[in-house]
Amino acid sequence: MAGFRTGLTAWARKRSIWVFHVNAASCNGCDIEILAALTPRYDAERLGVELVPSPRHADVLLVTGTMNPLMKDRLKTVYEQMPEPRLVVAIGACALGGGVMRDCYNAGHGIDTVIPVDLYIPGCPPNPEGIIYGILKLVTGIPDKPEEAQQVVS
Amino acid sequence: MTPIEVLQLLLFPGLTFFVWLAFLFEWLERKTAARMQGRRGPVVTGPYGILQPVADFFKLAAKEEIVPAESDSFVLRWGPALYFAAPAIGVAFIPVVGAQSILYDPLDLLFMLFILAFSTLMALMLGYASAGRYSTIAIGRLVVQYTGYEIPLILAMVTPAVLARNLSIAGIAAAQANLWYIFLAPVAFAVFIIAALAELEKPPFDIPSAKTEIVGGWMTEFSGNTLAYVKLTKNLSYAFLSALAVSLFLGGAGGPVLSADPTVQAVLYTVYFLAKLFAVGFVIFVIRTALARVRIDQATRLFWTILTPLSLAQLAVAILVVAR
Amino acid sequence: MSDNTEGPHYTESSAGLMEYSAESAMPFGPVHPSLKEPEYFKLILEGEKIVQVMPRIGYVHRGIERAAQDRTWVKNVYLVERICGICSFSHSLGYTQGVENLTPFEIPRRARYLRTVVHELERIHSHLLWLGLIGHWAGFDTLFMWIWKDREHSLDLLEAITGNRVNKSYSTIGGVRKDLPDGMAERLKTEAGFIEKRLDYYEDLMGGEETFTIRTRGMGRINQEVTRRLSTVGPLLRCTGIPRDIRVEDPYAAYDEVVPEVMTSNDGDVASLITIRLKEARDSCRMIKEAVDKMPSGDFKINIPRAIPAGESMFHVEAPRGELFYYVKSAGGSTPERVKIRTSTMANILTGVEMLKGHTLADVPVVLTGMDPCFGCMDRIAVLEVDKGKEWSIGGEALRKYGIDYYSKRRGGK
Amino acid sequence: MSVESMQTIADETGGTVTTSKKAIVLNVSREKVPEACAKVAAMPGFYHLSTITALDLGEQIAVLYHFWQGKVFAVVKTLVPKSDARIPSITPAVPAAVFYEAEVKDLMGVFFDGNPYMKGRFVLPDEYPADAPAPLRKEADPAKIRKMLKLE
Repeated sequence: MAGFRTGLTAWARKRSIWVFHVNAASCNGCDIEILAALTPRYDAERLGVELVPSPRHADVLLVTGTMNPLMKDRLKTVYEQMPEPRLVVAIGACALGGGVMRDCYNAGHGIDTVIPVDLYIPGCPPNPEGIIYGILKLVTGIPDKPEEAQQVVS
Repeated sequence: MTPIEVLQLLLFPGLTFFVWLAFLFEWLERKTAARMQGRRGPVVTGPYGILQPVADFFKLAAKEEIVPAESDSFVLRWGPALYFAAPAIGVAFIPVVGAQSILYDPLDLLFMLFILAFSTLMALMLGYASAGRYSTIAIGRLVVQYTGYEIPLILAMVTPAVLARNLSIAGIAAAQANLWYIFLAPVAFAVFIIAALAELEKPPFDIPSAKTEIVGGWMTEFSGNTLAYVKLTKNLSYAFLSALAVSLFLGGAGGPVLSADPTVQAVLYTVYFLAKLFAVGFVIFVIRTALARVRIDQATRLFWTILTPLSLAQLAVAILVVAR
Repeated sequence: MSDNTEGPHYTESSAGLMEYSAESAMPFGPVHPSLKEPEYFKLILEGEKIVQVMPRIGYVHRGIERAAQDRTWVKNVYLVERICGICSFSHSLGYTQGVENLTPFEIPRRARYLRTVVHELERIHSHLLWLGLIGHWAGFDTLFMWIWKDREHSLDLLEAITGNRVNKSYSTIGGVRKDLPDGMAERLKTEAGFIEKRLDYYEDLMGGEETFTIRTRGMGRINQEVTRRLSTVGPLLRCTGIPRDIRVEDPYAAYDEVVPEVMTSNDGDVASLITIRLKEARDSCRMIKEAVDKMPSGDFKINIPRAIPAGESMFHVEAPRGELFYYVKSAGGSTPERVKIRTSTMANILTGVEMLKGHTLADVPVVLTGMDPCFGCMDRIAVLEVDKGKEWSIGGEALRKYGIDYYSKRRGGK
Repeated sequence: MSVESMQTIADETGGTVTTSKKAIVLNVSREKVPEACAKVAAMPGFYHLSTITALDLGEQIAVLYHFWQGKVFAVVKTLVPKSDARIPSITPAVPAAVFYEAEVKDLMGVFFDGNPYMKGRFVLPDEYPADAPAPLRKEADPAKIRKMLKLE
């Protein structure tokens, strides 16, 4: 019975991916591509991806943009509001390592300096196809046992 | 209560049957919306993505549950169960197989009214208990909306009862053997569907859960199990209200008797019921997808100044018809 | 600030905030589903009615103006267009033309035409994006999906011409980076015709759908007096009946030969903004067709030496959201002395606040979208009630702490 | 035509007029800025204030007010010493200047007397130290600012 429940949870987790999107000082380029990934041509809902309004409902946090000091605390707060197991995806060159803004005085060197990141999707900005491909890579990589999933997260 | 009745209550055509119907309704709703928007909707989870709501439910149920510090943890712990119980008990009064419902009372229509009100009350308590700012605004809107749609909803539900001179759902369904009340009282049916949209918080009346205005509405602060059950309950209410519409206006499970074998006929009745249920559900899906959200003041104006007089007039007509 | 550390200028003051009880204040952002970018709006409510709006800007501030001083002229093209992913070409256009004005060189006609085509394509994509979002924010998701489906056509064209859907890097100092691909002229014309047809359909749909029009008509009303006083730009200015469009008034690129039509309206509400943007997008389709027909052959780029002659240059372009202003100063070296950017949203935020006041919470997303905010552009702050003489100073720290405390209180779970 | 009007304003405010490719520049002393701006804004069509630019010239800071109409910018330019960077605000005459002034204050450290929004931080994060140079000034080092803001 316990095995069945674990299996059921693992099955459900791979097929139901609710994402919450945070723009941490991004130029909007990645953000509109994330939105575009949900629209008819790409339709991420096919794969069970859904954009949810509150971080408390989310499984995956999509972060775009380089960090700036004002958004730093916000990003941490949002991350803390998410229930376990939670995964973080950094989207776009800025979120990966600062990108073209790397040496600006008010821009950070990527969001992994603030919160742990599970997957990086490079590009300036990545295509919607790239974003969907990345999220799928992420969830198919989720281990089947929840204990291991916890390790991946922390 | 006999063991058969308990089984009926729990499995078919009781709770389990309706819970699966609720999942099916969510899937159909998402599929319809997606197709109307030029998308495909869920496809990978199960055939045609039919298991998507199931996957959502089990995933949420296995997630961590965060209880905000200011919230009333007692209400948050037991509230979802009561909230779920309302439509779960309600469905037992719906006749699915033939003219008989599992539970029956000569006055059970009044109990339905109580259940609908109770369900809103539980939503209110849950939202208030979670103590979020957006939740508070949302329940304010919920109450305002409730005061708007409650009276037309009750009037629309009473109209078939007047026509049938009966206050039980099974009785009303049985009284429509010759003529469905949707033809006798079309306005009441329309009012019922519109009020049901408001009760279910579907567009254009998704004001208390407007994602773009107040985040997740009164569900903003919920997570994990609570969220899973609240969402399931909303879908169950969806199926329940559609089933009520079928029983009150579309003749319940009634239809042509094609076989002398009672088992075959029972299957046929179930098929009739499901066909009508999905027809009603489909009407709601289409309305929900095709319309934009109205504002709370516009919604209440619609209910008070248009729908209430309309349903009152319809009731008066029904009384005249019956008196004659 | 550096040399004036004494001065009363840095005392934190939140006196204005305390006049309202905590219950009536409602945080709107910075992370909110209807703001795709982080921006913090504190709304003071009476019931559902908004009596005051206090935005805190700077969540997207990165320090680009300073970084531009340390990079070469050409590198800056790629920097400035990443100020905003929606109007990225307008940024690079404003910058490159500002720089070219410092040099004695004449830009080839063909390059000017190509810039016009991409500029107008970007306008179409931006306006369609906006029209979809206003549908989404009015709770009309079907419209959003349909419009974004058609928007992909304009993105396809942009990708085919420039190589990228979003940050196009097309305009460069001395012309454009590459010529039109083979067969592109024909494709541009057919696709522009297709988008035109769809726009006609949407005009029909948005005008006729009752639940949608009651959400937009009369919303966020402003008048000429307000827009004049607050130096509003773009569609927001034109919706109050002032026919100012930089493409016509101060033509750049090839706008002296491909003349746009200035769309105005006298209503000054969100519904009129929808009409103006629909008409402008349709006019852009017409201009693309016209530009493709008139396009001369020849070079698409000339080489300009890396060191730009000393001098200062002011340049502005009509971005989809309105005037986008560039001030470029050169000392004759290989890097700029100063690049100053004033984006259109920055000019419009005061007007946006003016539009919001008096509406209900349910209207916030629609009205806020009405001004088409692009906070990626506007990395700055707004404080309100300027005209009535009331002072609002935002106790930034207090506000932020409040927000963080509010959300971080959680227990149970684990 | 605009050149003549600008010359008239220059005569009234004791300034000088220079012209360039796209701009007519009116150089005035800082006390005269509000008066000059009010007069430029009152010229037909020039009600639109595009922005306010501040330039670090080493010892001095130049502040430019760009008004626009047609094909020309009418620019009011003034110079202030770095050690005493303050100018009377033009917001009473041109309300649109409120944010532009606030932005210049934050990024270049020029204070505008009379503008109500000179307190607190506008663009910069609140952590930005009060004793650090404004980021757009030449003496500010982006790398050091990043360290102060704990971004490294």
